[in-house]
Amino acid sequence: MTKLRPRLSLFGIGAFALLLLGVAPLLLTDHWLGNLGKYCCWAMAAVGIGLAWGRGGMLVMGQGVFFALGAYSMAMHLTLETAGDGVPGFMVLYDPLAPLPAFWEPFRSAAFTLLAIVLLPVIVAGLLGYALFKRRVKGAYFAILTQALAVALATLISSTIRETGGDTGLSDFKYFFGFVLDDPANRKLVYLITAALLVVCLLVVRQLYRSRFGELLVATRDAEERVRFLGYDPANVKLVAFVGAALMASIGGAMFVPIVGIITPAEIGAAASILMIAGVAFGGRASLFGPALGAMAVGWGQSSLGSTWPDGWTYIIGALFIVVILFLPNGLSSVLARFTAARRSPGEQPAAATATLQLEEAKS
Amino acid sequence: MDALISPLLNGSAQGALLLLAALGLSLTFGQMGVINMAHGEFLMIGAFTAYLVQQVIGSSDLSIPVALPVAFVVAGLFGLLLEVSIIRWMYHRPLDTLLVTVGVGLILQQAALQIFPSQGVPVEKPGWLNGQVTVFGYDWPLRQVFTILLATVCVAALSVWLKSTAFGRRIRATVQNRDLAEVTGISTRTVDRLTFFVGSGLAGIAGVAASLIGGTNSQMGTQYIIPAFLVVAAGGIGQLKGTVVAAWAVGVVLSYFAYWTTGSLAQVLAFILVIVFLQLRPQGLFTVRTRSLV
Amino acid sequence: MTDASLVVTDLHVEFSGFVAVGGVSFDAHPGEVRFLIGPNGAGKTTCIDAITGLAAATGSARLGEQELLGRPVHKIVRLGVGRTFQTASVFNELSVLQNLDIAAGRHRHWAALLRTRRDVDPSIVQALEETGLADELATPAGILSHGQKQWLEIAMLLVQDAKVLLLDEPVAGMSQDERTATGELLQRVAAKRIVLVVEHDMDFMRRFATRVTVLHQGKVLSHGTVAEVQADPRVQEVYLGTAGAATTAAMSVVPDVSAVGLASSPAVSAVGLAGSPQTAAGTQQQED
Amino acid sequence: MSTTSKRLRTLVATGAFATTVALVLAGCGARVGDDTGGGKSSARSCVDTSGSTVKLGFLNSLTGGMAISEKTVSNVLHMAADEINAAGGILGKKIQYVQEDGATDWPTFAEKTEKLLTQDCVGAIFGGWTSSSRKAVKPVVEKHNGLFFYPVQYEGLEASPNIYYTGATTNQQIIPAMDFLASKGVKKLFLAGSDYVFPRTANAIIKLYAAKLGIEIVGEEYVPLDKDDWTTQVAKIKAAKPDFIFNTINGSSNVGFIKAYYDAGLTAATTPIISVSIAEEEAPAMGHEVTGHYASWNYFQSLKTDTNQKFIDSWKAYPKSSGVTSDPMEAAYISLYLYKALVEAAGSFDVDAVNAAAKKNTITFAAPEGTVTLDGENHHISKPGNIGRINASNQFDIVWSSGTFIKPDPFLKGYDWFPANIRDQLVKAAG
Repeated sequence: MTKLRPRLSLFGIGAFALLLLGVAPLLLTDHWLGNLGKYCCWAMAAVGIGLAWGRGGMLVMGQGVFFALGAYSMAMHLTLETAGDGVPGFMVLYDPLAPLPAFWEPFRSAAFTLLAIVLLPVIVAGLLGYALFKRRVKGAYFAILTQALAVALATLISSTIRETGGDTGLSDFKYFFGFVLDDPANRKLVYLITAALLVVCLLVVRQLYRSRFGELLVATRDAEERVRFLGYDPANVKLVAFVGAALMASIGGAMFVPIVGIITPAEIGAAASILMIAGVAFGGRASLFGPALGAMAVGWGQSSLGSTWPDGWTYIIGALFIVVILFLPNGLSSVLARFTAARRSPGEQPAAATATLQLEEAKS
Repeated sequence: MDALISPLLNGSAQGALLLLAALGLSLTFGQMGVINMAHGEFLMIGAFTAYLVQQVIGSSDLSIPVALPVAFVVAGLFGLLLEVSIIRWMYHRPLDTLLVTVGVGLILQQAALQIFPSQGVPVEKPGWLNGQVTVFGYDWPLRQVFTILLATVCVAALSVWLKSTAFGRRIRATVQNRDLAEVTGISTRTVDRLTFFVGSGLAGIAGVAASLIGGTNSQMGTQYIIPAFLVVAAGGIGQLKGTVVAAWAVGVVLSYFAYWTTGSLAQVLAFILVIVFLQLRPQGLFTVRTRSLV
Repeated sequence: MTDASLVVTDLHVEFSGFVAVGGVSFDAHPGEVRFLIGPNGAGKTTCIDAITGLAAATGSARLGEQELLGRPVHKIVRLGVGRTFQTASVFNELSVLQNLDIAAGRHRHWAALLRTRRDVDPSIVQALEETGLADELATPAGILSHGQKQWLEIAMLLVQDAKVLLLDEPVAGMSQDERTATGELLQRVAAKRIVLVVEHDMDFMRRFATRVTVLHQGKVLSHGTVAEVQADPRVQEVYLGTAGAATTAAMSVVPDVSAVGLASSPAVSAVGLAGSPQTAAGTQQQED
Repeated sequence: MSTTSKRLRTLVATGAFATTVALVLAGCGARVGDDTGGGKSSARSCVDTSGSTVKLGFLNSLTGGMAISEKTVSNVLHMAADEINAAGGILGKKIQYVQEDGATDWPTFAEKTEKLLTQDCVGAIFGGWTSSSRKAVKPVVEKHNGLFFYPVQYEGLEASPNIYYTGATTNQQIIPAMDFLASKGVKKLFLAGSDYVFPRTANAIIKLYAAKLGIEIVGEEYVPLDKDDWTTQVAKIKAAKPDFIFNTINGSSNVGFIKAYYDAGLTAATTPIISVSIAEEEAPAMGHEVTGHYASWNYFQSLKTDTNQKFIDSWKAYPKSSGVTSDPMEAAYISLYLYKALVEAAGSFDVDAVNAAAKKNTITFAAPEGTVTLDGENHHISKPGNIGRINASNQFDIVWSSGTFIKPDPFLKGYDWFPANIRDQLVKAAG
């Protein structure tokens, strides 16, 4: 599992890129291309979750927070671009005379917005991660705290209607950095950027997984104390993965806005954050492609099955959690891996299966 | 005066409900390390049980006292079913129990939406809870006093059960050293099942209390689960008195914030406060000494 | 490799009122295989915990000019103090090479972490040869034999270039041949480094120890060469007077705080709902 | 091997980059200021009415929090479709409906709207409940030049050539409620609402009108939509001693509000509530009898008209019936018939033709609430303002009525107390 056959994974990414960037735009209707773009956004967040959770052991249940940082940064810029010099329409409703809130002002600048999409999650995840990891908050505590943060942020946005659009969210964007969003050619362009970014995310985590850092991260996940006794500060190792995950979620969120055309607190709250996890668990948390493909599958299921059988879809998602976590903790990709491993060396059990770590118990 | 007293009293009642919701979690999470995200849905089951009991009995004066033990058993049985079918395979992967139970919660919500009228069902307050008592000039609703009493009784019963009964001792022995407990003849399987039954049953009782405060519908559990977990975490894992103090503090702080700011902002501020508190004291209010968290 | 000595002076460790180590002093120098022995609950492992920053302690533990107490674990490691654990703790999912590579990594520049490993570090090759694991380079550490895991741990200490090796029961569970090999390995290693071994195995101690310190109930009972210690009547009383305590140590009524875990120490378990997070922590590793 | 992988990596990266750049350059669409490019002109309807059926889309939340309210609306739409089909369909074509789940998620509403318009090629879409869902749908129907029929009372201040509103706008529900309060001699009013766009906007309008009517607003409280606990806020209400409470709370939070209200010892006799979201369906689900409180709606089940009786009877006989009828249900029922009337007046399912037919201001429908007339300019319908008081059987006794049908005025142009500069800005913002 940890040994990625280098060329195979690279061919995989190449094929994936070809499908997303070459084949999909030719075959899919505008509607489904837009949907695919949306799944790509979730997939980016999912790739990050794979990094933090699958490889780093941090169950990040609040990726909605970082998704929101990117999404709202982008949405504020696009809203201002649409509003021109004036104050956005929805603000007029509550206080027609008040000026634009101060924190909106810098988002008029495209450069600032792009910078914010990258830097905000890095800063927030950096501070948060530093605080939590240095205090050795992990496991369920970490999961619940991050989820609570997502809930708190969603509630905060819902309750600040004039400043953020509240529960209704921000929508009705006309332009995307100077391009008219209604134009199908431009929508295709936005899709291509999104798909390309997803491919870049995959290339980045591929390199991370193959690098010494990737090995160190897995080591930290499996035996944090042991890593400490090798002279590393596990907090720093985890911090890098956490920040990376946050950054990917933020970029996914940022692209979600022009693709879907709306961002609301519901997209970043508890349920949305959990749905992101669902895809990762389904695909295989620790594998390279699992999180992305899993997230895309869940997104597709929501669009198609959620349409034809809405009641059933909720049951399916629920059952997915139970069955996958119970029987396939490493997701569908582990079935594939087991299958190929069995073909290569019948009888030899994979190391992962026999390995039981005793480390925490053996700490003293 | 009113501005000072009423949030204190209202907040205490809010805290009591939070405590009821958190008690079962404190047991299953604190004692067994299982993170049951379907706990909110067990609470919902308790509330729907209160409704069904009311339909059968008719009089709300009588139905609520009857519903309390019934809801305890019904929610407890659901918990037992969950333990026997799923959780028992997962004791060595607590983080994964979190995700599995998220799935269970989703299924229970959707089932409730389809079984019961979608806009929810009415649960009526017993007549003997109408009225107020005047405390420092504030008319304190009896219903709130009832919630506090109910929480007090549950805490007392739980702590007596854990400390003074043979079964409680077995639970504590199992928690402290599972292998040793097994060697000394304790059936840890039975202990696990019973602990889960009681923990889930407590959610059922919380559900009855919640049905007197808000709507009884498929979504009701979702608003309790995260605050309840925060309370358990802030109180210190497996710490009954910590859970009590944390729940009360969160309720009161929430109420003061809500009184002085807005309901929405209060939610946010209370969350942030708990998160900051856990940052400063990750082991919670009271705790056994440990070097790292779960 | 190092001239500095490890000097421990008046070490005190207390857990919620229970004195686990009460004023222990000893020293260890390069070139000797130093043993720390004593019955269960004597405070041996706790001493190591204190030196490596795992348990809070008062007193002093100096490596050369550097005070170790009060520093965080990873900083102490960076000063050159390495340790192993009673239960072999290697990264089961990673190969032997990956394990060693991580151990060798702390001297690298952070940017190097982001690159893929292209060759095997010379120090790793050396450590592999020294510990006889050269053939297991690509084996996942999880499927190594118990003894091999212990050697891998020692190899990890070698590549991390530890000046002080604190080994906690390194031969527990090993066959006689493996014990001998381990002992010889330690003797070789000790030529340039400080080696401090915590052991129960008297035979192993007799064969390989240069100097021994005997702990009993958190205090130093005796120290000297093997012969001197064996001749000490107090040591005989502790070990023989209690009817072969070494073999029945597991049944000892004195709680071995460090082994069972803090939470179950009597002072703590009386508290409230008395949850011990120990169970949860112990079961936290995932199966995969 | 490592050099191979490096080369491969470079190759893939370059390839991806090149593809992107190429497509960016080739596919560059319209930019700001290109009025000719993209947009509506390119959206061609794919509605196929050549057969014997016409496809219509129903978009309601069947899962998630709003399923509580929207499931009934979905069912009543099904009933209306069955009725119309039984009577021969629209322009002789049977309705074939596509039901979609909005899942209480506004982006999903947007996605499904696009799906219905571009994949299913429906003639029109019916549904939505929250203002947020409508605001999510709006840009999409406008972009694809589709039609959306919205059946719930809302906060007004909106207009779109592609949306028809069959629920009340502010001057048909909020303003009648305020007139009623003034007629009762109310001097002190407390505003309690859920924290989202409708209550916030409604209360902004209420405050403006209250100033004109000489009613003092003694407090204003909001609680998040998904929170039920109102105890603290009710304590504040009690302390403020209002004559009346104006309730814009939505959904299950209403139950929490009512329970806290009675817990605190407030009663309909001393501090009555007037609601704009509690109807026949919600009243019995409060867990406390709510006799004596008021609601402002256009339709009540208790309205004594023949069309209403017929509506109630058909609904009660309908398999998926909930037993009672309510204003949003009736407005949903109207919406489908209104569409039928529009199409038949236009003689075509074409959106522009339908809008042109609307412009004639002659479209009417004999609705259960009375005969409503469509305003072709703002796409709202005329409605009677009614105030009902809840009786012991959870039905509403009508205690006040506007008498005439109130013409829809979403931007409150006919009300001088509404500041003209705000209106101008809002009209401008609404486009």
